[in-house]
Amino acid sequence: MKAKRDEVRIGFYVCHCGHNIAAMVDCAAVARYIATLPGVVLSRDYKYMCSDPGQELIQQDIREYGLNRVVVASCSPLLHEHTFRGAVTAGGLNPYFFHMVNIREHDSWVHTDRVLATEKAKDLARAAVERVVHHKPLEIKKVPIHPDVLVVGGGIAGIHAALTLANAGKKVFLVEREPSIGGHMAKFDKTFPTLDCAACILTPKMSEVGSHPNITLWTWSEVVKVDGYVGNYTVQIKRKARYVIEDLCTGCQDCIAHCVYKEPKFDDLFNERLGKRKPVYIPFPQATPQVVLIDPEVCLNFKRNKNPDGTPVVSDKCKKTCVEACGEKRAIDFTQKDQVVEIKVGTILVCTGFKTFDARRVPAYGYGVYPNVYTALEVERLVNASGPTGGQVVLRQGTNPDGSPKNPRSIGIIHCVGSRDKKTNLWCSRVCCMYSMKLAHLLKEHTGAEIYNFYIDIRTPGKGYEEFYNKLLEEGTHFIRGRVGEVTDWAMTPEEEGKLVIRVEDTLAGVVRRIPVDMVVLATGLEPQADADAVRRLFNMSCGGDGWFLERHPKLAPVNTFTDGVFLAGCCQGPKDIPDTVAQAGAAAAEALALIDKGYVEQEPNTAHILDAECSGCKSCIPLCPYTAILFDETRQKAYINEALCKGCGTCVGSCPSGSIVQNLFEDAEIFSEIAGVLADEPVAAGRPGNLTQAAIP
Amino acid sequence: MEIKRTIKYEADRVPGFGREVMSVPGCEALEHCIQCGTCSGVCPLSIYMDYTPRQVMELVRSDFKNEVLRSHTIWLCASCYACTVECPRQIRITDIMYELKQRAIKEGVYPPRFPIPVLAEEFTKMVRNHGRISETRLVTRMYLRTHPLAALGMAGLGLNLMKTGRFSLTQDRIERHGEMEKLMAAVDRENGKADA
Amino acid sequence: MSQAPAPAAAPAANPRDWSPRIVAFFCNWCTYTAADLAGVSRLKYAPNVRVIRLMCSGRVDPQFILDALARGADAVLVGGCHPGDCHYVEGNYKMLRRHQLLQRMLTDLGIEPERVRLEWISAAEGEKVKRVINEMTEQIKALGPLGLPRKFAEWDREVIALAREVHARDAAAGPCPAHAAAPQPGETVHA
Amino acid sequence: MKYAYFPGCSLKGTGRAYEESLLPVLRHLGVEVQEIEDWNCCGATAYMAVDEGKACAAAARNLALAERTGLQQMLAPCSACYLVLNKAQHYLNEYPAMRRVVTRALDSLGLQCRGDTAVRHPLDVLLNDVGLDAIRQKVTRPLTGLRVAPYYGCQIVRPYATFDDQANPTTMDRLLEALGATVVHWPLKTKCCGGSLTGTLPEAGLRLSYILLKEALKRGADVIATVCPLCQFNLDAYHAKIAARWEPVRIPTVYFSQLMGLAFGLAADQTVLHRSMVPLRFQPAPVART
Repeated sequence: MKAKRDEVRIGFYVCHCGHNIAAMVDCAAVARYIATLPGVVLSRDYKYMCSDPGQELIQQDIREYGLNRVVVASCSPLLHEHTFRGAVTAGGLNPYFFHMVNIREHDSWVHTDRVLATEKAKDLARAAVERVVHHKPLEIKKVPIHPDVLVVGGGIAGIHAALTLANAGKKVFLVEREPSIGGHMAKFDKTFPTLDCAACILTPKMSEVGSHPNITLWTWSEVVKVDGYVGNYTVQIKRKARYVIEDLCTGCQDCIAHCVYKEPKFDDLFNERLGKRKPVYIPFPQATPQVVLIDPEVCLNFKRNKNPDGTPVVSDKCKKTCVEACGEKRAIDFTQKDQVVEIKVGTILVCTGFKTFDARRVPAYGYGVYPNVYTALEVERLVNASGPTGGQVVLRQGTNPDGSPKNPRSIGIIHCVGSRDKKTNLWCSRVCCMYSMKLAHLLKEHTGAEIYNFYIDIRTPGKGYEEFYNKLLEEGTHFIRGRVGEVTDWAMTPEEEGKLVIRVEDTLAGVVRRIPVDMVVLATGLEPQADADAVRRLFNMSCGGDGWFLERHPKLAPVNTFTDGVFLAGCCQGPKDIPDTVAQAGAAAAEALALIDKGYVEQEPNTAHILDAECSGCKSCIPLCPYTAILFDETRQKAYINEALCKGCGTCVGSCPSGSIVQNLFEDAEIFSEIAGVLADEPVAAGRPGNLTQAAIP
Repeated sequence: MEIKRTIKYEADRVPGFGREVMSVPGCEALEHCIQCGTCSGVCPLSIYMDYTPRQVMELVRSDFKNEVLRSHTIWLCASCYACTVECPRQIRITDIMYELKQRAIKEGVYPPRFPIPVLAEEFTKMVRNHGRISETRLVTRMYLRTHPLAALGMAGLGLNLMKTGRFSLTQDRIERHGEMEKLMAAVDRENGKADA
Repeated sequence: MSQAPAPAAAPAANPRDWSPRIVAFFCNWCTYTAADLAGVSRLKYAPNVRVIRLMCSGRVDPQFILDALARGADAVLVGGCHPGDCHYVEGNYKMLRRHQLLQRMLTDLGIEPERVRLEWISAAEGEKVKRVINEMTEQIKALGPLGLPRKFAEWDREVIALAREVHARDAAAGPCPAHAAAPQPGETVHA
Repeated sequence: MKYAYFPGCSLKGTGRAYEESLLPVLRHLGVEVQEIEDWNCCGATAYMAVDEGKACAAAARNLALAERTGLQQMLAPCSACYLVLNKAQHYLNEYPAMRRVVTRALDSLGLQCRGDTAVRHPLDVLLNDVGLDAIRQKVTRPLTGLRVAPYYGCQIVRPYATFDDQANPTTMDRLLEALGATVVHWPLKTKCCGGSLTGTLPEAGLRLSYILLKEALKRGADVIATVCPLCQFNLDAYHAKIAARWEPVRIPTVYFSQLMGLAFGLAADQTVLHRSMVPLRFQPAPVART
């Protein structure tokens, strides 16, 4: 150990990061102090270490001063470790002769006392200097990448990403849980701010997905299990029974026409329950794939009770006019079961989207109590020409003087429902201002009604968005700045009779108003999917405190996750509009492509290995490894680690009773010297403080 | 036409007032106010207020102490807590109103003969002296101090209360009287210590 | 700490006043990232903790904790992913088991179990990093210094004195090969 | 089932009909209550407006006296008392400084307050402890045909409600239905009656009472059922003034406990309907029980 210490030549650099570090840490003092430590031949402070001149400085110093260890105290290693390892390599050293100290995120940014923050920086830097002595040269491992990609979720994000990848010649599996791809966008009538028809821009992409030779589209399917690691994932997908053989169905829909139910009778979920469908159905006319499915919950050919495994029981009680109508195609199969298929892919794109806020959670707005209170998504269907009313805006309750269903003459649109509220969701859902204005425009166009927008703040940060707001103002739509207090049906004045009354403070005028309307539209916010937490676990991702999937870094790695090879796109990462979603999907696809075309991934060589001579063969490590990377050689009675399977968690190392397992980059000697380093008042002498600790270990 | 200058100068502010209010238990969340107006929207009495509850929140936060303590708003609050449960930032607006009432009473800045603080004062006096409230007695005292003539208008009501056996001018009191006096004195003593 | 002794939590405090020294082992994926998030969010917390990054809380060898205490730490904080969220499936559970055993052992050694704390902090919980560190700093401040190195030194002195005494007595009583060499000062002997 | 009972000042004064009808109903259902000895005024909303420390101390004296009974649960029928006692407990548990002051102040009276007594409303106890089945069993004269507007007012559901929904409470609805009455859909069930403003600022306060009465009549109610002595007073006592200001909106307002007594077939001196200024004229017919 002592001899080694004499051989090391450490270069130490402390970064000012402009004022980010220098304002709270006396960088020069840190550099002066570190210079006094044994083994340190050079100690510098510099304004921006990550800049080109900063990196060149390291390279020059390595050559000029013969450095064989480098320590940089700057930001988080999660941000720039890679950068500095590159600089060290360029200087001619093995990149693992480097260690990084975090004195920005963990020090200057979180403390308020310059003296104490500087002391902390010295402690952390000293620990790194102690640690780096023990570093060894390591080889970067290269793992080949399977070129196929899994895209989870067939909304606009998944569709765009899948097409980008497929057009680049990659094989893509697109898995969607609903019977058709299209997601929320397929339900929209128009898109803001250009007002182009959502179907017109989406359906060509949907059919391209359906017919693309490189895309395997599995709808009505869910990912149930993910194993493996970047480049080599094994994924199990449950293909739920449709009771229709996909390959045989031509989408002629004769079965629907001939169903024993003459009229549609069951809630049409695609139309937000505003319309009805039959037990055999296709979710919407442009659905992709054009394949029908049967709902066993309501189909007469199934019993209402289930098998013990949850699968429906065929009753055979129905006349099966659908089968008759299908005729020679024989696509209907009541005995179909859920199937699990397994695929191998190298990368995964998670594009699982969002759900809309449940308006019932804000009881003051009367959704579910007053029939003429609608959610925005319901109104999207109501104004849609292919919607349940053929684009007629008619209310659930009330009639016109001629007895026809009532058309609203006045409409209140309440923004921020469920958003910006500590009791529900604190975040701004980003799209509600714009879609509310879009709906205001469409509703005015369809009905000529007076439209009131009730908003807290109008947020139009997008290309052409403020111009759209301006257009709405020109159209005479009323904008009232105030969060609505309540929607009620009791009248105080004659003109309020029979209306929904919105009570609100017009905060700009400074008066409380009561505004009677025929229809209330709730601009519900966006929320993580109900099962986001389960999905996150499936792909080993993280969620933010608000439940959205967490990107690796909001600015530098916005589509990466903490799991290599798993990427994010669309609203599953946070609320965003269609342009941003498509841009992000393209970015995620590009990240995946970059990985695939490189052909391999470099892996941190932080794997573990067993020192043969010291292994006692107790086997206690074997069940600890979650990757079954530890094997046992019966003839030699020794354990050994398959380094290809090892992920480098170090759990086995932490529990080996004989201390015979070594984790690269996290060797015991490295960690003990780091402990000693942060605590030492004096430069550390090599070795442990005493044998109490050893004696104490049972 | 009578015109009034409404501009506010920095000298009209009482710097630190907002912070002071926000440091009172229950009033902390005011710093998160986004001025959405939900409080005014749900307040059944906001239609009579000179400043809406939302405006009061902003005036407090911006240190306009005099405007706030002299406003009618704080006295119109009927403590129904609708604003408190609906506020999207979970600001306990009712408790802030209580705090402002306390300060207005302490500083004596309310209109003379204004019945609400008088009622509050008479109420606390009665609790301190007797431990219990005799409602008809309390209300009678309030009218005598504010609008003695209006009390005459209440005669019909008094008569009806008598008819239904609900009128009483005897003072109900706790048995160990003196305890309330002692308790309140002890609170004063403890608070004094904390201030010192 | 080179010149100044341990840092103090309160900004205005005299650095010469005692203030706890806490060593933390944070897992790379959740807690270390959460501490980064606390930094990015500019949350302010006590400057008493020195973080050592490991890939997983499962890597934390109980010896690391005892070594830190023996070298003068007043407390040790271990941070890992929430149960079920471990990047390596279940390393955090392994740490939990070791932690429970260690707590019992600390009690036996007469060290307050509060001095070793295990917390699950996800990558999104920057706020929790702040809360836990502040809480723990206050708690350890209340407990006072652990001072194991000083105690070791005392014990060393006692043992050496005792050995000398025995040696002297033995020498007076006559030669005895078993007690030929008494330990010299400076040499480390722990009971 | 036994509860420490905190009547509060109103139940001994203008709201005596509440106590006079509630206690027999509870007795009839086998619920025992023990009045807290030497209780004092809870402080109501007025005290909070003067000094919250003292308001808390006044409330805490009652909590301490309740703890002395050894009963874990405390019944507070008046909405203001229910709110204030709950609020004091929240404050004592949330704010250590407040707790310190109050603890020392109580010390001077030789009292301690742990702050763990559950402060409960009779509706909560009737529905969750007694249960609707037990109540249905006691109904001998179902209130068939009586259309009731259930009025919860503000302070039992806000802000510390735990036993019912803040926006749309239903405990009294279910109770009234169990008595055989018809519950009228009435969206104002948690709106404010005006509180003490009916006396101090009649223009503002009485208007709120007026709206409640008007809307109840409009929705076809025969009677308003209330849980709070101040609400009852405001909705019952000011009809002449309301008629003079706006329009006559005569509809009786009684306590839910009076309706329970009526359905249980209790004597007139236990339903005390004569205490209302606008009388409820409804006599339910007995049914033969099998």
